[in-house]
Amino acid sequence: MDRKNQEELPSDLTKEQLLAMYRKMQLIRGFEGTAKKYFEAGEIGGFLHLSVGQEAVPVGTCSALRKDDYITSTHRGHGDVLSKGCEVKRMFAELYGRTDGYCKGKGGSMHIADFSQGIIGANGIVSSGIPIAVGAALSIRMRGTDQVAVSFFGDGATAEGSFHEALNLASLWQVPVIFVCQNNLYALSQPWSHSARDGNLVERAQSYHIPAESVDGMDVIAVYRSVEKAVDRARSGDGPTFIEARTYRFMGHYVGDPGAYMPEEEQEEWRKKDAIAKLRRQLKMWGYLTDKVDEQIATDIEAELQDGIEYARSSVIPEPREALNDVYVHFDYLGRPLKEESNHA
Amino acid sequence: MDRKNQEELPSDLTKEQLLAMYRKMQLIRGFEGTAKKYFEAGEIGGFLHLSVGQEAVPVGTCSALRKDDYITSTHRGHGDVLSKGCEVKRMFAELYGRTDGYCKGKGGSMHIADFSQGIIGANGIVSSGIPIAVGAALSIRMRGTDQVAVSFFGDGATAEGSFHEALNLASLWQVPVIFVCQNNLYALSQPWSHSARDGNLVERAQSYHIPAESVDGMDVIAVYRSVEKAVDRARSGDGPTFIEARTYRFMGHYVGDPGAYMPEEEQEEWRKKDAIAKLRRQLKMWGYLTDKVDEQIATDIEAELQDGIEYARSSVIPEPREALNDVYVHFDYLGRPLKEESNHA
Amino acid sequence: MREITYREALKEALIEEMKRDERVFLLGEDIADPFGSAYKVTLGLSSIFGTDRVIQTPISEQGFTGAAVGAALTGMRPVVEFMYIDFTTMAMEQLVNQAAKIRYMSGGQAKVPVVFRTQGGPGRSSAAQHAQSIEALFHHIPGLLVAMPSSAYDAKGLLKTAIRLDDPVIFIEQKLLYNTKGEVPEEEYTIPFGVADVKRNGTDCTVVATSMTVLKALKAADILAEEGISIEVVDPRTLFPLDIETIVESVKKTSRLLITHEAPERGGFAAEVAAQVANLAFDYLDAPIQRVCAPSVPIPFARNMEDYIMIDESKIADRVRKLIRGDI
Amino acid sequence: MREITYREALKEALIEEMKRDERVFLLGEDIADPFGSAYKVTLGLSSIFGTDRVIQTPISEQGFTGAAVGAALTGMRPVVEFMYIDFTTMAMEQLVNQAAKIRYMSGGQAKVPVVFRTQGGPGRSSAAQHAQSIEALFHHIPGLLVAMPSSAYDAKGLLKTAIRLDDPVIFIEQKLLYNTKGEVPEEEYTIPFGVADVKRNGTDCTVVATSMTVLKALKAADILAEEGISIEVVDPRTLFPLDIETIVESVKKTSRLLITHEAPERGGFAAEVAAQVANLAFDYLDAPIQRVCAPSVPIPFARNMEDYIMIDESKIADRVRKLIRGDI
Ligand SMILES: Cc1ncc(C[n+]2csc(CCOP(=O)(O)OP(=O)(O)O)c2C)c(N)n1
Ligand SMILES: Cc1ncc(C[n+]2csc(CCOP(=O)(O)OP(=O)(O)O)c2C)c(N)n1
Ligand SMILES: [Mg+2]
Ligand SMILES: [Mg+2]
Repeated sequence: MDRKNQEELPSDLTKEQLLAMYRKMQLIRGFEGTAKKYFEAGEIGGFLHLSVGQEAVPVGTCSALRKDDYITSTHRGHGDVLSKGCEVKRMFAELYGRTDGYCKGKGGSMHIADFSQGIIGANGIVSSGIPIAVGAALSIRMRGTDQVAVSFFGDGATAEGSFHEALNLASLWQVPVIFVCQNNLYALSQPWSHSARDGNLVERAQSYHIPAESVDGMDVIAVYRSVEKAVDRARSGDGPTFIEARTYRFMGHYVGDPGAYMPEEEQEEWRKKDAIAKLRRQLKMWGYLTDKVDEQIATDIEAELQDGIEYARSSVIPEPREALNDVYVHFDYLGRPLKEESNHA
Repeated sequence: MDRKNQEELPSDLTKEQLLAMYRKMQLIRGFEGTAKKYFEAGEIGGFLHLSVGQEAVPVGTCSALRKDDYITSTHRGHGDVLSKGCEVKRMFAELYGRTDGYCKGKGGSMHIADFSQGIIGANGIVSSGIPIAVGAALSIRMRGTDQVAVSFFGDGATAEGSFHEALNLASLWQVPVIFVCQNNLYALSQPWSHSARDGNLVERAQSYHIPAESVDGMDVIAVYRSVEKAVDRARSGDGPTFIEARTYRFMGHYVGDPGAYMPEEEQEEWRKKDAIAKLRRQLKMWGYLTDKVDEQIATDIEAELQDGIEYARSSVIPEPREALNDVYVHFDYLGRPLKEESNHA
Repeated sequence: MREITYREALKEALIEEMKRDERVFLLGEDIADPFGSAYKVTLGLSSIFGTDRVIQTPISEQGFTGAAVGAALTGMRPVVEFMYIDFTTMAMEQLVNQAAKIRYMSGGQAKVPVVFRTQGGPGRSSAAQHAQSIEALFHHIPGLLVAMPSSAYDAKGLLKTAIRLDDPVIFIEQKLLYNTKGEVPEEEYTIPFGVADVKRNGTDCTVVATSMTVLKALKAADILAEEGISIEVVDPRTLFPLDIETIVESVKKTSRLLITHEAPERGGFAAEVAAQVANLAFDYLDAPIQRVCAPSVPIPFARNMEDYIMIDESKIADRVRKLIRGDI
Repeated sequence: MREITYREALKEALIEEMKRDERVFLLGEDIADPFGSAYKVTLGLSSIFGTDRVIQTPISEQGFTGAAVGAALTGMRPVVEFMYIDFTTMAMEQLVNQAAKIRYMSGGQAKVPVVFRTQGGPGRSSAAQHAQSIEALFHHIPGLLVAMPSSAYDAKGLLKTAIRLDDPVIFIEQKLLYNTKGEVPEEEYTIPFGVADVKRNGTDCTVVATSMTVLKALKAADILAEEGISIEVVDPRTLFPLDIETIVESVKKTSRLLITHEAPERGGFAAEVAAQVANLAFDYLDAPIQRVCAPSVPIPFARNMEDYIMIDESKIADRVRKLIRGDI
């Protein structure tokens, strides 16, 4: 990742693609800032895990994916699902617990899913999306399509047995799954060195005979290229890939956590690597972005976010009784058949 | 492990030690043959997983341990617990479900434990003894003794998340635990290649920064030396070690399984490597064993086994009601305090 | 009608459903030939359908359960085998937090059509970690369905239904039932979830029994019949959905209720039945509600101790007699 | 007497027991300072006792649960924290097959003195994977003890006892209770397991409540008192061992029983209480046994939906009124 390379005009990405990435990163950051604001104002409840600082990872990743590819995400999933195609307004509606939310207000921030776009679920349980993505990849292979499945997860998740089992199965089955570890150096309050001694994830993944690399997670283009290669491999039937994207969480674990355990200097240092600022610099250097366009993007995003909030606020509040629905396909929550014929046919 | 080395008279092991190893391996094989006989005769119930072929691993390992060291074992644990100090007669009594069995007939073959000798349990659940051993090692460190904890487990167990978590914790905590994987090339009916693709356990363990090596599990001296080194490291506070002992199960998964999935040639090949035959050859070559002594050993063992069976047969059959005891220390199974004072003091 | 074993009935269900719907596939440890699974239910299937549809997994319960969930979410219909119900605890997170809840958390978007087959129960000196009856753990979790067939006929019909349902099903077999035989028609059939089967009509006491204890209850019924006591044996077949109406109707007729299962009494399924009846049929009850369940202890190894805690016909018959004599 | 919070009470218990017995140590995710655990119960403890006794673990529930069992078997007395009860499912194998059964399987040789602290319950829009009440899963498992304190006083006294017991304890706190205050003496005390506390005396109906619902039942009692209805609120404090005598005594006096908890109704702890009373106090009951529990659905995110399924005083009061009117 030498400096020169980074400054060179990419030949594999068009201006439109690069601007779309830039816009998406800005959108995610804006989304989370706005969510934080209304969370602190008491309009949004539950937990809010922000991915501010990490935007390059999901944006770079999903820029290499098709709509029919799958992703699984985590508690810190706003960036992942926005990158894969979620709309701001329906996300806000979900955070507001409204009927127009992706999950009709039943899921909230940690459980956003949009099956129509291959977003098969964020997850409140650390690491549990990983084997699910392997299963999606198995399903792809069995159905004979050329989709791929991507699993996003954090550094902390790599200490879970589920991570290990998932990598091992993917390696054995050689299914089209891409493991994208967003190593933001913290698992809640615990630094990476508490999750693994001298943790080298590339080595770990390679011990399963899975091709692996570590990329600069603060460089959206680097992430894109790494995932692009993995996608090619997966689509051509060459099995799984592991990618560690080194990144940083600019905030505490969730809104409300001051992050007292993150050294000031470390924070400073990483803020200097901000992926959005970096891409802005590059785009300007390459003549792809003027101040005016940049401002326009900011304005557009601001409008989109404000519209989103309005949309959420005015979305119908679910009937409380709605809590009882959607437990089963065929039965109500008390086990009474929902349709006569559906029970066994 | 070149041939020459193997033939050289070991300077680190006395004749007595070597004969003790030989005797123990014979004892284990005899024990299991006898157990099989009475199992097939219907005197012993439950499951019987024989370790015939693998004797060098536990014997080599436990020869490097002290009585106050800990082991955890598996469903295939007869060899492990006999090596650590269990007596034949009380083992048979357990297999017969009698009062004098190590577990008073409540555990059976898969759950033999003798806390007085650091045998903190065989285990019917694949891989679950591994983190338990790490906890024993943590306890050693906290109590400030120089004991070590050894976890025996199979190749199949390495596919479980629990294995991964245990190695990771041991590496982080640098506790005195030794992981001894008895890689007998099968996990029930599945060959090692079904548990891990191109599985290289040394590499896997090293990815946790745990010193690791693979030894010939059909060579008791090699196993002993490897464990001895690991024990030294552990006792001097240098943390965990991983040892893969390559071995083979001469029989099916349990008594009753014909092992149809094990290729004949493979079986043949491994039988030629029989550790007991090998050590006998060596002992004779070194002048440590005469045919007469060898016969004497066989006779003694036969007698010990027969006595053990008699002991088991004549041991008191537990009262059926005894099934209700030993659930809690402080309460009976219905929750009634067993002693007034014990509940909260 | 022809008689086949419970094992054969299950295998037929798998074969028929795999033939009917190519999205159905099997996943589990040691399920392929020549071993063909611990209790031989899947023996022969990999030879028919190939190892692409009878997928052997390493010992990774968490991993393959998650993989089954992922496959189910994306258009496949996995049928997973846990060799022993005791091992489901390894995958409890995926079962409880994922399989059971994804549909709800996604606001009804997702379907999770996966069947988790497993077997439990004592009776073979398998000891504490290979003989549990922990159906209550699944029964308590919103989002899961739980089936426990007691006969070959029910096993086949319920398994076929389980595979066709779009909800996650915990399908619990019993190790001692595999060799039991029963009438199973040649023609295709399915059995709806949530419909109890009155295995025997009676008038003096309702006995709700599950899985293995249905057989014991039927034996008890024979014994009691000779004494002039007539019990009605109700097999709910699915613990959830539960056909409480059939149970309540029966209690209204008999005025007495005994519930029996192999699982430990404390917090078991019988408690739920008792609680529902103590609410819904309170005025019809003439006697205290009885449970004949295993004592709440782990399963001991020795056969005589294991026998002691197992449910048999005499335990059921004794309690019924007492109940009828008013001797409780 | 001084008043302190439930959180402070728990922390005092930990401090006192760690001072009293150096074998006691803490193990869990993010429990050390400065973070001091998700609900701040352990805040400050690593500064007092050092990170050798307040051991932070990576996110490895299976691993550290197994490690705690291993440490307990070899002379230490770990107190484990699961950040959310939902995450215990990750370690269910170690809890159910190991911690609960090793003593039994070893024929009584082993002791497993380990406390698994965790917290559960809805009320903070934490959604389906961070707000469950799955105490029934542990309550059903022979070999485990289960405590659920509802007050600061009980929290401290029960936790101290839990740490001293040689049996594995699942100790379940409630996220909304941490900030509640109650009287706690300065002097040391412990509370025995298996002794219910009658939190309020009454004559018309017995209300058995656990954890958070004890507070709701007490509020309901106030409301009902104004209407001339007197309820007795019994808090078992430990689900197992269960002080069924106190409950039965109460029912004999009031002739009516309602059980309430935050967990889903189907197969919950209330069913066990109902089943026991429907057997032991059948002749004393004047009305059907009632359960006021959460409907058996996952916990929804939106506050209004979450509120809808939560237990509050009016749900309890309404049901008591109906029960007394004979309107069930
Ligand atoms: C199984 C499980 N254990 C613990 C938690 C609590 N928890 C939520 S997020 C988190 C840290 C996760 O760290 P990492 O995987 O690095 O993701 P990040 O938060 O950094 O995005 C923890 C411990 C959880 N949700 N699930
Ligand atoms: C968690 C769990 N899954 C599955 C099993 C069933 N089972 C018992 S032994 C075994 C194979 C174990 O293989 P390995 O670890 O190599 O040990 P070996 O039998 O070869 O000694 C299996 C699958 C089990 N006991 N526990
Ligand atoms: Mg992280
Ligand atoms: Mg093996």
